[in-house]
Amino acid sequence: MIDILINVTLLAFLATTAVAMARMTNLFAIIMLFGIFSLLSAGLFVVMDAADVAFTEAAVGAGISTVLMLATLALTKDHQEKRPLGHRPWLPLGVVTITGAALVYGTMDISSFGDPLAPPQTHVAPYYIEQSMADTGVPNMVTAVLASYRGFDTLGEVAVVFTAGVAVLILLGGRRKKQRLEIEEGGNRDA
Amino acid sequence: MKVISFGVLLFALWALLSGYFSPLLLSLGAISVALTLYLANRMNVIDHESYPLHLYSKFPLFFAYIMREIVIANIDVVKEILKIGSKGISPQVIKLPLPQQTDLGRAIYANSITLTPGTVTVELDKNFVTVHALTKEGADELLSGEMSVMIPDQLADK
Amino acid sequence: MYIAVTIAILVTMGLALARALMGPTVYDRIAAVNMFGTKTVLLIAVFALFSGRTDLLDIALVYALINFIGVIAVLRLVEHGDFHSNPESRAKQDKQGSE
Amino acid sequence: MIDVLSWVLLGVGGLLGVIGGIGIHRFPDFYTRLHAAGTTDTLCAILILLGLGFQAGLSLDAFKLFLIFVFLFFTSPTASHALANAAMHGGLKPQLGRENGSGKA
Amino acid sequence: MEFVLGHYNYWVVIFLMMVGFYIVISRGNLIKKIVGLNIFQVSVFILYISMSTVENGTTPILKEGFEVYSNPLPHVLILTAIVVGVATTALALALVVRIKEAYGTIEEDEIHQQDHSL
Amino acid sequence: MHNLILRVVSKVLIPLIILFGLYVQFHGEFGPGGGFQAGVIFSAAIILYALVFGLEPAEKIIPKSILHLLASFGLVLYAGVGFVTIMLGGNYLEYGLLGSDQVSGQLIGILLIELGVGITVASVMLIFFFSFAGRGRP
Repeated sequence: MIDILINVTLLAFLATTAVAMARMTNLFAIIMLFGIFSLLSAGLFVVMDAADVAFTEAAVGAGISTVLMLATLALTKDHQEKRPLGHRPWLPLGVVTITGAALVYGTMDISSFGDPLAPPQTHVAPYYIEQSMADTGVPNMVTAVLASYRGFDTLGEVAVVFTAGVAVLILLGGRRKKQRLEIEEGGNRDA
Repeated sequence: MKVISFGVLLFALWALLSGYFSPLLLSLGAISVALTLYLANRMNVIDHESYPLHLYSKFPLFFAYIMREIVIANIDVVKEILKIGSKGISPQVIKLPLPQQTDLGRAIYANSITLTPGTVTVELDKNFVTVHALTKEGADELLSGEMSVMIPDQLADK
Repeated sequence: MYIAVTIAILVTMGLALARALMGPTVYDRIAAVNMFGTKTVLLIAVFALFSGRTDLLDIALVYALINFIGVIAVLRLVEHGDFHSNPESRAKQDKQGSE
Repeated sequence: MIDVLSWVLLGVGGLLGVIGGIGIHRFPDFYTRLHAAGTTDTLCAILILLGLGFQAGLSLDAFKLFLIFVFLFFTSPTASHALANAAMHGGLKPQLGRENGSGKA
Repeated sequence: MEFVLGHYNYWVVIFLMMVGFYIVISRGNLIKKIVGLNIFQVSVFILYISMSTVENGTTPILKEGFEVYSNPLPHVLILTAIVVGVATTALALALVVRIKEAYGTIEEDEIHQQDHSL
Repeated sequence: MHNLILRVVSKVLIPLIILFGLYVQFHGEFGPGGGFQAGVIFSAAIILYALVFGLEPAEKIIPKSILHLLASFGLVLYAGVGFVTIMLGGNYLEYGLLGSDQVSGQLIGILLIELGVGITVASVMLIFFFSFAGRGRP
């Protein structure tokens, strides 16, 4: 009862925030709302029993993501989004509506929320839930699957994070060249 | 000395957070505390300001006092919010003298002002604190200087 | 009773969210975000005790912490416009440094 | 007995939260709203965490609740103050009442 | 009614996804596009976690007194996806910063204009 | 953020955050947590320090070269555990061989690779923050 209540309310909040973000043009406010959006989804993960995911989302989404976006805003110094002149909202809106309708049609075949007999619940999950303690001696099944059963996968993910770090260093690590930038900016005005 | 007592404090915190007392986790705890101490030292954040152990005797009394103040002041703010067809609140900006000797005392005073509903510290400098008050009564009470006396403030005897 | 408290917190969250969406100033939004965060911490704490999964309290703790850091980061950007200038710099201009 | 006390604390805390939420919509300008948001928040959090603490009993969970409380107790007024300070420096003027005691030091 | 209760979750997720998608395809500001991508990403996370939930289940951490646990596998996938997601977001933001430095703007159509005028 | 209150409060909070991050790191096996979360929380502590006390002092705590080294060290630690298990005659990342029996080996293996994950994630997050914040410095 209480979980359904929280669930529905948080989902409604999420939808409201998302629509507000789509409509706003002040980038600063959008980024702040994105912080709320992340925290809300973390709350939702708590209610849906995904403690570890909520943990990560709370730490990453509102903390690092927001700070990085704010830093980008500080560097680009564009606080207001410009609407393009020949803005036609109907074409994208149509595309989105059709895609959404197709996806909703797809949900007709998904088994309902929380169904213990749904296909995802009957494949490998029972093995993990029953055997992980005996196999690894770790009470937190998420850690057992993350580190032990799917260790290769996690190694790959860590490599991706590392690569992203290297790439950001290559892109932003050096000192920026002042003169060239000014020439470029002078050129913009002529264009 | 300061570092050791701080380390003991952190280790107690670890034990209470963890709730597992196996040798492996306790030794990991010791390593973690050591790493925290090392980093805190590098950051230069351990001093009498951040961990005012020398003021321990004054804190319980102060804590009780501030709790009482919070409750009393909250009732005022709630009344202000719920006043139907209110004749309008009259926010005030006032400047108070700061008798506290130490930065810690000043910070505690400023935070206590903020904690008691109806008043928010806006500006804090060496000798004065600027406060925004929701009502005239709240401002007058601060001007009487009653709270200022209660703040634990004492230069550390090094 | 848990349900009543949960509803109260959710209503407060909704009110704070409305303030965050409406503005009008940037500071209003930040204050609303801060309040929203505090309420979510309480929501998670209530849910943790209700469902008996007290390990969830760790998440509430992280939440409180990250919320604070987020607010400080936003304020820092509003005040200075960047993250690299010396935080003392403004203090000296206004002559209110606190040595 | 303890149960009743904890429910009362929880109830009052929740109510206080809602009133604070109403406050941020009824007050006229940013600074007054900050009073409603920042400060009723504190007592609301204290009451709810205390109520939950009574439910948890004397255990490690109660300690974690206490830690959350300490966190909020430190960070909440600090955030409020930093906000007010930033707003004042950003040039946002507070609306003042009829009798302003400014300059009275 | 039962059908709605069992599926409302997925529908809200699809709505969120489409909002993100709309922002990505209809707006020209690069930072806003990244925010849109992030909304899309988070909604996919919610979709996965919704599928992992089991009625009356709890967090998949063994504890006495609980018998039904939700499916840990999607949690693992999403847990790593979140961190990888922030890493890729950071990479995208770094590219935006470089684009701003090179073109002096982060509006897509202005960038296109400059490319054509060259 | 020159202000005094923020400084005093941050001084109290930062060591607590670091310790909490390490707690999350080492209790990933028992409660929610693990390397990914711990790395992010740990970096959040240093980001808070940078926000309150300035970027330059924060960069002095962990010098750039060490930070870059740590980012690769975490990944090498993870991959290295796999190679050690191969040396011991098993498959890649077969933790069971690290201890006297299957379960204790698993515990050691998981602890080590989580540590690797934590180190890499924490240093990469800090690299992100320092690169973004330090860009555009005069």
